[in-house]
Amino acid sequence: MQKRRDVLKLAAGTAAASFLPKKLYAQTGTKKLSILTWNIIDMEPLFKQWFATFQSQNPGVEIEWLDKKGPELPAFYQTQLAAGTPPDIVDIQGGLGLEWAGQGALLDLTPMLDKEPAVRARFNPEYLANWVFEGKNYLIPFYVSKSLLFYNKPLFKAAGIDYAPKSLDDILSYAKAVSGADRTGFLTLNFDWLYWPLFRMQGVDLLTPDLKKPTFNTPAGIETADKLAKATADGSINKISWTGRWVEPNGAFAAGNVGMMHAHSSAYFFVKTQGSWITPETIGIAEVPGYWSTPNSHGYAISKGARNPELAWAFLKFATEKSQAMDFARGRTLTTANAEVDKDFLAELDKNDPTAAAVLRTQIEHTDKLTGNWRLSDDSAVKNIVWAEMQNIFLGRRDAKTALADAEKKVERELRRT
Amino acid sequence: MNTAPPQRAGVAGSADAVAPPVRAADWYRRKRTREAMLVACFLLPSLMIFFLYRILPLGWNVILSFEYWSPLKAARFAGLDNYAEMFLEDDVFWQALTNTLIFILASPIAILLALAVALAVNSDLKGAAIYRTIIFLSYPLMSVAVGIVWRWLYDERGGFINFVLRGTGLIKEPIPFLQSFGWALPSVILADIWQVVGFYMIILLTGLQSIPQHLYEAARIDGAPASARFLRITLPMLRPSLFICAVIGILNSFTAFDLVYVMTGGGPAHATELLVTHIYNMGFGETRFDYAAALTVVQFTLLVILTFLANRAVGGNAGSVESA
Amino acid sequence: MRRRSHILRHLVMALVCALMLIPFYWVAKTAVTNENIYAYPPRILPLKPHLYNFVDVWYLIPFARYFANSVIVSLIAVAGNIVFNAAAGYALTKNFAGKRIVVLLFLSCMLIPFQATIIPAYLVSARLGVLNSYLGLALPLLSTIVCIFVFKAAFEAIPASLQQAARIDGLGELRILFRIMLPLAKPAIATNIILSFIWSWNAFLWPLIITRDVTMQTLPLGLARFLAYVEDTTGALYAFVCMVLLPGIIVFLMAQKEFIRGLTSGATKG
Amino acid sequence: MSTRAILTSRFFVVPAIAIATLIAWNLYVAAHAHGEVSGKVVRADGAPARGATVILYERNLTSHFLEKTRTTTDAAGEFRFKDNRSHQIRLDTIGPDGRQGQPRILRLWFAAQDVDLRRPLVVSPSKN
Repeated sequence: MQKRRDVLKLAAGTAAASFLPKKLYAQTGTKKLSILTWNIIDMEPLFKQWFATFQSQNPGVEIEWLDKKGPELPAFYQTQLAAGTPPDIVDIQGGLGLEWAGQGALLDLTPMLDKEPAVRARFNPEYLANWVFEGKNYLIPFYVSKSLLFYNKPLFKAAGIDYAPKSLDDILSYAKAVSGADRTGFLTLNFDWLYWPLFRMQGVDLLTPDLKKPTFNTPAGIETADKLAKATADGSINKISWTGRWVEPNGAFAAGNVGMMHAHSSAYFFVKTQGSWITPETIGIAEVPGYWSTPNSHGYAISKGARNPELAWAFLKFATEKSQAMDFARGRTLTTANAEVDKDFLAELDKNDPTAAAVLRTQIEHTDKLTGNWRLSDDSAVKNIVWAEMQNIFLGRRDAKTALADAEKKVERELRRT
Repeated sequence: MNTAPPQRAGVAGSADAVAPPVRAADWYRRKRTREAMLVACFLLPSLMIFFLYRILPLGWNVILSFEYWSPLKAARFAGLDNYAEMFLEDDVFWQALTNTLIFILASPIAILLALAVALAVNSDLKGAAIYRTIIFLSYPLMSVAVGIVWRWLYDERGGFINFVLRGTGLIKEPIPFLQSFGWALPSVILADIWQVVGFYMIILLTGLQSIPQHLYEAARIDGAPASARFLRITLPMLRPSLFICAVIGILNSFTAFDLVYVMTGGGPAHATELLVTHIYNMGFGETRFDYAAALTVVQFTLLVILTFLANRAVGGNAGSVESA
Repeated sequence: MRRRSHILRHLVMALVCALMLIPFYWVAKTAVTNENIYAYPPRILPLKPHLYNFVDVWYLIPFARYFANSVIVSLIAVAGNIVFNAAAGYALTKNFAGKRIVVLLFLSCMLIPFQATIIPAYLVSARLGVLNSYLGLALPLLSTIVCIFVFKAAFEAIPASLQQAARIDGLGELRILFRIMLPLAKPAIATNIILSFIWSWNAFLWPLIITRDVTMQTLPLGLARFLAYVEDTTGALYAFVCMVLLPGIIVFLMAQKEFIRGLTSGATKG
Repeated sequence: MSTRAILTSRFFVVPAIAIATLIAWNLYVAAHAHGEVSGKVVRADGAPARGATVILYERNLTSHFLEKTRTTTDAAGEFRFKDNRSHQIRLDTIGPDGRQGQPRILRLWFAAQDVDLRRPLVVSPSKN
């Protein structure tokens, strides 16, 4: 008896230890809109304000806002998809949006854009076209950026360079001139194809326009890869270019011993807070030779499983409207691809912070020269294949010829798979 | 035929006399069932949790590995396609497999180190508590932060390790630890050892302190030297703890996920890719959960085999087979 | 002789400790400065140290709320671990049919990486209705296999004669476990407290997936929120790390005394 | 276990000290969080700058400073803000002649901490 009572006691204790769940997510009478954003929790005050305004225009709407950081957002979104509770609106960076579109997770926004040409007309057409997959538009721009070249004027001066690189060879020879002791000449970000302009300016493209066949394994491609590998070996190019992601390259450039950095505009604001050497007089801003650049933008999408797609669309229209987009541009100092907003904001910024304005101006010019934005549903698989071989070449493990031939074979196989 | 009736008669006739032994057997049986019940009750909560959060997901992975599936597409039977792709076409898989094995095989170094520390700390050394605290201190750190710090320590230009090596004149040119194919994996392993050595130590300490002191006293009275006491008493009594450490070493090949992710992201060119990072990239990076599931199943099988071997290596008694 | 060997051992231990502490020093140093950690040459001593990074951390994330959530989840996890693991560990010291299978099951349960179980684990929690709750946060952590084996190892080292004596005295199994075995397995309890506390305290991916409300988030999620404001080379991040780490260290410092008690209770040492 | 043993055990003492410190700190904060920021503006030669504009910026979370409010100094060159809610602010000065002074960043121990600048702000720094 004693024992049985003990067991009972234990069981009761276990039950008591189990708190009941706080809240069950049941469907309620009010219309609910859930929004998942990518790492912009710092804009909380502005978002709260938007929500309040939107709610006053659409009474009875309840808004749930979720924000996750880059590496975790895909895991969270996929989990929600699997559970059948995807957030209505999701903010996606780069090519991932197309991948999810290919999986059937996102709603085709083309009919809405066709019905409301005024909304379509808000955006820079090239940035909008970034997220066209199989002829359908799945995302609209939220905030956009593309790569450019920053350089360290004092280091250039010390090396006797009057900056104006016209080609990759110029970049590499300048890099060599700057490098030495603890200095390196050139640094690039590499994630999301951000290194691709280096190839594109040499006339090398990844795929044929129909995206069916790889085109990078050419003499020009091999030569370019070879040059970059040699420059890395002799210390002109900082090795972090091929191994770092965001913090290391930017941190290294901010530390003041790297001549040039190829990165997108947001790098400027990070570098500025980190590097005490950076003033309007010391930091140089330039386009890459040939004006090639890789976009790294954020777009809004609506989940196909959204409970209230019309409401979600209404919110997207609201959030990309001039007044809201302007607030956002101001709050974060960035370009939105809303052409009117960007123009006005840059005019305003010219007065307050001319350097930042110069950086951002590059983001809305030469948008016809975007590269590295292939509309593939398996972009990340292709990216990983090519990147691994590129790392092999740049860091001197394999020679360019065999590595690119290998990469070509694997990319062909991957393109066949889907 | 002859003996049967009397026996039966005997039983029937002297029912009272034989009753106690029967009742005793019954009592034993009841006690056994009661004990079995108790064991079952004791195991139940843990088993429930593992069933829900480990076994069910494992089953999910096994099923998925034979299908084509993503969260929004209806599953289609894929046969062995995922496995065929893995073994025949996926170079990254083989690299990750090799790296995972190297990662696991490096754990005995850390365990030996931890054992040495645990023995030193468990002795009458003054200040042992301080040493113990310091050595354990790295374990509670968040792995993400550990990764960030070690990434800096290994940095080619501003990093502390290169700074010291160059300052003392040991090397002329800085070593790009995380940027080179040869150094990257050992560097990550070292950072990992730094973090888990305190964990091994605490497990071994728990084991050491559970050894009854009278065993040592008896041995000392018998005049056994320290080395013999270590080999005859400490080591055999530590077997369960050593086994736990071995299992932790095996587990470490995926609990080090954050560390690898932050320090190298699996690079350069998959030089530090582990199976677990590959699984994660495939699943959440490339939205190929079916393929990731196949990878999970292969990793699981591999680890089961390794655990079995580890059990053998430390004497085969650690948990599964023993008789009282 | 003995003295010299002691000095040698102290030297070795001091060296090991120094090596262990370098990254710590760097975390602490960066936390009180705003130096760029990629600057060369690295500055060994902090220049103009200050504590304002800690102030920033406090205001950049709802620190108090996250802290309270973390404490609650960790307390549930620690309590669950002690009770469930001790029970399971004790059961495993017994002989019963199917024990081998149970042990194999336990062992194999460990060998699946969490990253591969995110989706099914979420679906299970959704079915149980524990999404976005403290219980849901703690549930997968309520029992850990390593700790079960720690208990098992500790119980096995306790002389069987003690149990026998207790049984002859007519004590039930539950009482034997709680009155006889557990008090003698204090190191194992301490280990359980320390480890389960650390694991639940640092859990990152699971809370991230299972919580939706900001009000339910735990401290490590503050890290993600935090990195959105400041990048990870800044002093504030390291200040945050210090603030997250501190409770873990305090728990360890408080519980580790049990080791010493375990040590001294085991008869006199030479 | 006796009450005394519980009260003196570290499992009680450590949390108790932590809670006591917390309460004391919060009392202190409550008594000193009026958001008053006051100080003095002087010219390069050290004379009080009358009629100088002082602008208070609050740091928003992305390390940008946003203008919150502004005021003008009195005859003694003194100024006072009453509604700072932030824990990190920047003070800019514009002299009566329209020239900008060196901005100063103030990091406070808690939001809305009352501060009185010991070193005066200097408008139209001597470099011009």
